[in-house]
Parts: sequence; structure tokens; C-alpha cells
Amino acid sequence: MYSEKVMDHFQNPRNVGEIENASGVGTVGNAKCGDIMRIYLDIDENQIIKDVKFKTFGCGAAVATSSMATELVKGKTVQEALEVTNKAVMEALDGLPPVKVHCSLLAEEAIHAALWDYAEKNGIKIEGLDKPKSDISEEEEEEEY
Amino acid sequence: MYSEKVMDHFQNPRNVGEIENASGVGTVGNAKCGDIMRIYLDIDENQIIKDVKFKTFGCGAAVATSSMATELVKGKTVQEALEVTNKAVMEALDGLPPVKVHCSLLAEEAIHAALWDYAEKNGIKIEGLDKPKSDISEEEEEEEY
Amino acid sequence: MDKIIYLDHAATTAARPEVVEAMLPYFTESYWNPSSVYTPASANRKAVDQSREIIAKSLGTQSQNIYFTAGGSESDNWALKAAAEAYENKGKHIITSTIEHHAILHTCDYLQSKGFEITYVDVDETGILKLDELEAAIRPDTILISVMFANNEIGTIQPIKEIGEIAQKHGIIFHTDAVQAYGQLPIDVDEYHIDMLSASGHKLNGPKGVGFLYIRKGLKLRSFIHGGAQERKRRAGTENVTGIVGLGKAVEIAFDTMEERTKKETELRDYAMNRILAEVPYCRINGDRKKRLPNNINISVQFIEGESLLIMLDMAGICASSGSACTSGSLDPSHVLLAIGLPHEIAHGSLRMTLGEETTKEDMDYVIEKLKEIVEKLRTMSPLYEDFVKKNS
Amino acid sequence: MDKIIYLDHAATTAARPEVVEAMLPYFTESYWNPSSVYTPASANRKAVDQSREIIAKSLGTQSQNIYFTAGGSESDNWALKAAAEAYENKGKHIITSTIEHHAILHTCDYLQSKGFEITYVDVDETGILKLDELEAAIRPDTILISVMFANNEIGTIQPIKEIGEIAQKHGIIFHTDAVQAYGQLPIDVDEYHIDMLSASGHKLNGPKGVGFLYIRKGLKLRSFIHGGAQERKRRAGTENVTGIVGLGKAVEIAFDTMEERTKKETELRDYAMNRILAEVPYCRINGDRKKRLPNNINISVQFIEGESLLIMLDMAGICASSGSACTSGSLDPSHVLLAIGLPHEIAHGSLRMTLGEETTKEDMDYVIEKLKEIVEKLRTMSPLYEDFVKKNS
Ligand SMILES: Cc1ncc(COP(=O)(O)O)c(C=O)c1O
Ligand SMILES: Cc1ncc(COP(=O)(O)O)c(C=O)c1O
Repeated sequence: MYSEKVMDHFQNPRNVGEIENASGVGTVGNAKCGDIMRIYLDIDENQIIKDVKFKTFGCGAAVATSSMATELVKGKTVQEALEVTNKAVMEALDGLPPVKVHCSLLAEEAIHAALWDYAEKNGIKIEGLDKPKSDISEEEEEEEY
Repeated sequence: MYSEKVMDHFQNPRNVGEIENASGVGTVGNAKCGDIMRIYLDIDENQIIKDVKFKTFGCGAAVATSSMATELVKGKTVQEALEVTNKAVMEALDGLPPVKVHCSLLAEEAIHAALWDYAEKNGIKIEGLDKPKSDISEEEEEEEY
Repeated sequence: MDKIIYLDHAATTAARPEVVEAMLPYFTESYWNPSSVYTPASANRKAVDQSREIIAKSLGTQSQNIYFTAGGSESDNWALKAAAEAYENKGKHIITSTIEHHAILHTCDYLQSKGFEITYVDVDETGILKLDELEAAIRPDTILISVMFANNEIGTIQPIKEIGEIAQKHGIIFHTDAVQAYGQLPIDVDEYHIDMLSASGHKLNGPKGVGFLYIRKGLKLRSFIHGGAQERKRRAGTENVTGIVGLGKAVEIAFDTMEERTKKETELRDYAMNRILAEVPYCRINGDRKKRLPNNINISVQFIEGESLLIMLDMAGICASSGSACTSGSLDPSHVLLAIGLPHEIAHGSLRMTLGEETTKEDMDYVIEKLKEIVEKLRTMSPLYEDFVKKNS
Repeated sequence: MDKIIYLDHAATTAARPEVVEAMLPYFTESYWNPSSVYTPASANRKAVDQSREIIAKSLGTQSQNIYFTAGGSESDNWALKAAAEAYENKGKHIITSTIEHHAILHTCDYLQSKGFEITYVDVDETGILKLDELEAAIRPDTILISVMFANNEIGTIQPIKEIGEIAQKHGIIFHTDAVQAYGQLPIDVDEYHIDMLSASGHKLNGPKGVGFLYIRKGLKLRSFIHGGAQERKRRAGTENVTGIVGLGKAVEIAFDTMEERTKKETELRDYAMNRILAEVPYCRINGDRKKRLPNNINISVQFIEGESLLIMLDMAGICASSGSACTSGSLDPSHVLLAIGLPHEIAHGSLRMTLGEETTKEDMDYVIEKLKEIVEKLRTMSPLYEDFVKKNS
């Protein structure tokens, strides 16, 4: 069901953990769907993401997308991190099963939520960043027959 | 599906044939159902059935019941022959499958028709013999579930 | 007698050894439920998908359009009932033929009891649908045309492409019961404009209890069996992995061997039909001489009744079947033979022999000799033959 | 790892070697259609009847009341749809439970769309139907009560006899989905006042793609699959002889070995449940501790999600399943776990392990050790666990 990359990131997730006194923390998720992701960011004065950690309650895809998302934003600037889309995460994982696409959206949202928290804490405004939704709505797949 | 007796009478039918100048001939049947039976009787002046022959177009059970019915009436008086019921034919054959019960009725009717013909030809009345129906009505089995 | 000559391949066929071999591992070793998430189960998902792929390819379509069922009857029921339900807002009129299998006819009876109107289009004396009557039967509220690809009794092959074109022209869904044709004839669902097609595994040397329904992409048909999300949520029930694998293997072989096999069968069929016509007096061939299934022989033998004939053939080690549906507990003669215009007595005296690839010329020679003997014997006890002889002497 | 520990017997089981052996001759040698009239075919009619007899005996009824189907889902669909149709003049109200299998629930959705009204009676926190609510739900227009014998996720066994008595008292037909219970528990349809019962072969070491519906004599239910006259005209389609023979054999063995097998499974189940409760912190047993299927373990492991757990168990060679229906392409947590009152996060973290007769104590010891490791690993990455620890420190 999952690609080898997904399985690798699930079995050996990168950047699991917490950051004390993080620059920004974002938690998103949906108890009904069963996925909750929390991202910790350590951002320096040049708006570079020096460290990132995550914790995720969720399925294999949720864990793997969290892990991959943290890899993709690590070392990037805040602006660059903002451009890490769910599509980028999915591509980096060699794809996800259709029912699991929402996990990658969740990862994107978690990064945004952490960035929003950082922005709020520091009283800055990040171009192109909206207040994150606390919940990712589930979309029923189209039955295309 | 058929008892051994039925198979025996089907494979080796007794009394197949015609009787020239028979005392009575009866043909009954139902083209729709696919069974036609003809019975020839040779009856002497003491109303004893000296010989009997049959021809049947029909399934295995039709042939076997014809054969058995001729055996059962041979040597009997007209009155005795009248008492050979379809039940007696069936019993003598060790039973018939439910869908084939109508064949034994047909055999009974064929005997009656031949007796009726004999009675008419000789201007006598046989106690208890009605004009035969030319056709045996099919009864749908009850679905008993 | 020891040897059995099986001439009832239209009733069912033996599973090929390769088919059984393909199935075996899935009974006791790889027995997983294909929907399970653990790794071993993915082999079973793949096996199911591979069969689907084989079947899709055989029909010139994509595997997502193939839905596994428990056989031809379920496929027929599903196709008709689901189409009726899905399109009843458009209309409640359905067209079919007078010579369909009971899986279609009795489903139509059921739909009629639910307020649908059914038109039964007639066939000509060889069993071919009257296309002009079909076209004339179409109304604005017609939602479905269901005509079998080839008939199970007399083997007549319908002008499916023409029917498909008529259906398409009028924007009506076209279903075909291809239970007898699939595996014997090449079928391209797009070329023939077929929207739904039923098939059954045990008619083509596959296992019993498995079949499929092809449903054209875009048709909004619902489930017939509701429950789990199997078969793209359209047919619930744990997948019959062994059956599906066996079906896939059978289809693969049937299509690989089709050309050679059907050529051989056609020759043998024609040889036997010609000999019977020449050597058995007062008999006729039912169905079309050319547009017929390669393996189907159906004759009517005048003055004798089908069941007696069958029992006597059986005693000679020959398995055949009768046009008469006596076999199924009913006393009516075959609706198909009546539809092609046979009178009742003759309809009752019909014999179907359906060949298989293992049938030999020697087999058929033996069968024809036996047939001649039996016909003679039965005629000596037939009152109909007696009348005929007297009338003509 | 090489060895696989299969703990998903509720999903499907391996066919027993004896079952496959019993089936084999019917694929390639005795492949006849049981409805055919020739002599060889009568062996297949007998084989089918023998399986019917075995099943009838196992339920304390006569063989004429057993109808073969393609599996549990078809049986459930047939029972509900045919009863609804047959009795809709009496009323259009149906009662079922909140924890039924989707084969029942989705069929109820369908019937609802056809104008039937469905009442879903609740269960208590161990999953046992609330009998007082059942009785209160009965109305003059109630025509059917359908409650499963034992639940497929949490294993809870329902008070079937009491439900049967309530149904009988009110003159309402009672159907039970016994797909999980049949072969594990003794069932007497008369004693329990069961009017219809569904079962499926592959849950009791029989083949996939075959099952049956018991219908009490006198119930005027019609066909679900229309067509040929098979199964006393109530279920069309060439009989799946191999499947039916395999099912018969599986039932025979399941009932012969039931006592010993379920005793062993019950012990192992209780041993494992007790160890898990003692050794895995923050987990609970779902379902009733006593009134549960001998082979069912269902636990909720707090703070972790079911699919991750399953994948990690899979990597350790352990096949289990999650209460979460993620597996079937849906993202909702199990309706059964929600019905017994679990909050969503906990419902998502549940694990079902269903034992088989081949499961050993060593297997379960290994599984428990692995489970402990995995739970610990997943908790270190769980934000829910982090919050919990912080709150309580
Ligand atoms: C309780 C219950 N009912 C019905 C079914 C459906 O049975 P099948 O998959 O054989 O159609 C299952 C199993 O999947 C089940 O556990
Ligand atoms: C034309 C046709 N349709 C449908 C069926 C039903 O198929 P099955 O018996 O596999 O359900 C048959 C065979 O019995 C058939 O010949």
C-alpha cells in the first residue's frame, strides 16, 4: 500500500521529539480522522529554521509525511518553508495512496501553524501566511466509477 | 432421480406395440406437457383383459408407468382394471419424483380411455367409468417452503 | 460402459488442471483477506487485480470496469436490477428478447412486478433477433436493452454490434448476457457498444461460483450486494480469491487457445450435424447453421421425447441435454424452441450436444451410431410415429 | 522474520487441508452440473445435499431450510431485502443494532432509501444489546429484527435467545448475522427462535465465496437472485459444488472440534488479555470479558493510532487488525467502538487479535513482548502522550 520511502520514514522517522522553548509550535489535527501532528521550530534571527522536531499521532502516512515535512523545511528560511506544499511532501515520498492524501495536507498545515505561532510570538507578519485552520476538513473522495 | 423399477420398465418396457382390431383403444395426453399414451386392450366375452399393448411418447416416467400399468391390468376383469389407480402404478414402481406424478395419472387415464372405447364399441356401460378427459391438466406443485 | 462422452459443455465444464493449480496456494497458504493491511495480504490483492487485468484485456477495456460476482446469474440480476433502479426516473421500460436465459427472464418478471414494463422482442426461425422489431420497440422511456450474446440452447449468435449501435443511437444502456459466448468468441465491448456484460467462470473451464459483470465507466449503477468496500464499493463480500484467481487463469487460457480450439470444434460440429441430418430421418437442426457457437449442436428428433432420449444416451455413456426444461423440474418445453416456432411435440424432442476441446471425431461417430439406434427404438413405441406412418402409408 | 503469526481469524481463515482435499475431485473429475439428468451428475447432487445435511444438523434443523449463497454479505442482503419485500404490506419498520456489520448496516441504508424506517437499538459499554430498548422499539408495523450473534470487532455475544423470544412474542421475524459465531458457538435455531441466519464459509476454515442462509420453513421469502430453479427455486445459479462441498467439510470439522478448540482458545485469550492489561499501561479491553467469542481480543491502546500499530506489528511478522476501519479505505473510526462509548482518539488506537486453533502460548508471548516495545516507541512520538505526561507531572 505504501511506497518504500513512506515505509522508511515511518520505520525511521527523522526529527521525532520536542524542542524546549521553541520559536514556534503548531498542532493541527482531527480527532475524528485520527491524525494529530505537532511541529516544533527553532528559528534564528535570520529567519532560518535551525531545527525542527515533530510528534504525530496517526497512521503510517501521517508519521511519514511529518518526518518528510520536517526534513524539507530544516535549514530553510521561513519564506522557503512556506513554499513546502503538501504536493512537495508527497512527491518526496514517492506518492501516497489516495485515501491518505489528507495526511500530507495535515503536514503542510502543521508547518504553517508553527510558523504562525512564531510570527505571533515575535509580532511579525509573514507574507502569504494565513491563520491556520485548527482542523483539516475531510473531503469524501469522488466516486468516479 | 428414478427408482430401479422405473429404470427397468423404461429400459425394458413390457407390452410395447399395437393390437389389430383391439376391443378398445385409448389415447390421452398433452402436447404441451409432452406426454402422449395410447393403450390397446383385447377383452374377451367374459370381460377379461386377455392382452394389452401400449405406445407412449414421453419421458422415462411416462414410458415406465405405461409399461407398469399394462402389467397391472393384464388378465384382470374390466372392473378390476378400473380399480388400478395411479397410486397403485406408482407404488408398483417404488415411487416417482414429485414432478413426474402426472405421468401415473396419465397412465390411469389411458386405461380408462381404452375401457371407455371398448364400452362404447360394445354399447355397454361400465359402472364407475366416466368419459375420459382428453387432456390431463397440469397442476403447479405447491411451493411449500 | 466406462468411458463417458461429455457433450454438455454449455451446462458446465471441468476446471482445467492449470486452473486448479493456480488456485491451490490461495486455499491453505496465501489465504489472506485481500483487504488486510499486513504485508502478506498484498499478494492476494495483487492476485485479484491480475485476474481483473486479464479479463479487462480480453474485452478491450480497463480493469476498473470489471467487477467480480458469484456467477452469471448474479451478474444478470445485478445488471438489470441496478440499471432499473438507477434510471427509473428516466423511464420504466426495458427491452429484452424472447430467448433469454431464465436469469434474465425471471429478473424481468420481478421488475415487472415492481412496475417496470418489459417488451420481449421476437427472433426469427433461426433465433436471430428481429432488429426492426427492436428498433420499433424503443420508446422515450426505454432505459435498458438486454440481449444475450449467444443462446445457451440453440447457440445462435446475435448481431450484437448492430444492437449496440441501435442502443447507442437512442441513448439506451445495452447489457448482454455473454455467459455462453465469453471465451468462445472474441468480444470488444467498445466496438460493440456494450455497456454491461455478464460472464460465468464454470462455462469456460474455470471454477464454479465465480463470474463477473463488466460495467462501462460512467454508468451510475449501485451495489446489488451492500456491505464492505470491496470491488470499488460496488459488490460487498470478502473476495473469493481462489475463485477469482481460477477465473483469471481460465480466461487467459481460453483466449490463448480460442482460435485453434473453436476452429476444431466448428469442424467437428458441422461434421456431426451433417451426418445426423443425413442419417437420422425426420430430424432438424435448430438455430442458425453459421451464426452459431462453435460447440453447439441442437437437433429436434420428431416423434420422440427429449428425456427418454437423454436417458438412453446416458445409458450409453453419453452426457447431453434436452431443449426441454424437464430437467429443471418444469414440464414446459423450452421457451427458446417455441420462440423459433417449433410446435410443442417437436420442441419436446430436442437434443443439445455441446462439444469441448477434448471431444474427438471418434466420440461423435460413436454418439451418432448410438443416436440412430435409440431413435429407432423410441419410435417403435411412439404413438405419434405410429400415426405418422399410418397416415403416410 | 520468516514466521508469520496470524491473529486475524475474524477477517478470514485458511481452508483446512481436509477441506481442500474434499473439494478437489469436484473441480476436474466430478465437475457435473448437479441439475443435469445423466447418471454421473447425481453424485454432485448428492454431494451438495450432503453438505446441506451437515449444516442443517449443526443448527438443529432440516436440510430443506438451508440455502447456499456466495457468502455472508449475500446472505445478509437476501435476508433483509427479501423480508422487507415480503412483509411490507404489514409494515415498513425494521429494528437492528448499532454494532452490526456493514453488510447489515448498508443494506439498511438501502432499505431506508426505499421507504423503510430503521431503528438502531443501542448497546451497553460491553457491546450487549439493551433488551429493554429493543422491546420499547417494537411497533405494530415492525416486520423484522436483525441482530448479529456475535460482533466481529469486539467479539461480544448477544443474548440471542432473549431477543428471539421477544421477536416471537410480538410475531416479528428474527434474523441473526452469525458469520462470526457459526462454528465457534453451538446454535440451535429452534431453541433460540431464529427465523433466518447468515453464515460464511471462509470464517470457519472453509473456502471463500460460499456461505448459506437458513430460512425457517413457512417464511414466504422470495429469491434474491432470480433465474434457474436451483435451491428450491430460491437462489438461482449453477451450484458452486466445490465451494459447497468444502463448506460442508469445514462445518463438519468445526463442530466436531468445537469444544476442545474453543476451550483452548478461551484460555489463551484470557491469558493474553490479562498479560496485556497488566503489562501495557493505559490500555483497556473492549467488549465483554466473559460473553465474548473464544478467539477475540480487542484492546484500545491510549495515545497511539491503530494503523501505525498494525504496520509495526506487521514488520514483526504479526498479522492483526485495527478496530479502525482505515483498512477499508474509510477514515472514520469503528462504529462499534464508538457505540460502546469510546472517544474518537481511543477508538482510533484499538487493536483486534483473533486467535486460531494453531495459535500457541509462545506466539502470544512473542506478540505481547513486541506489542510492549511498539507501544513504547509510538508513544514517544505521540503528541497526545506528551500532553498527558505534562498534565500529570
Ligand atoms: C459479522 C459479519 N457479517 C458479515 C460478514 C460478511 O461476510 P463475507 O465477507 O463472507 O461476505 C462478515 C465478514 O466479513 C462479518 O464479520
Ligand atoms: C446464457 C446464460 N446466462 C446465465 C447463466 C447463469 O449462469 P450461472 O449458472 O453461472 O449463474 C447461464 C448458465 O447457466 C447461461 O447459459
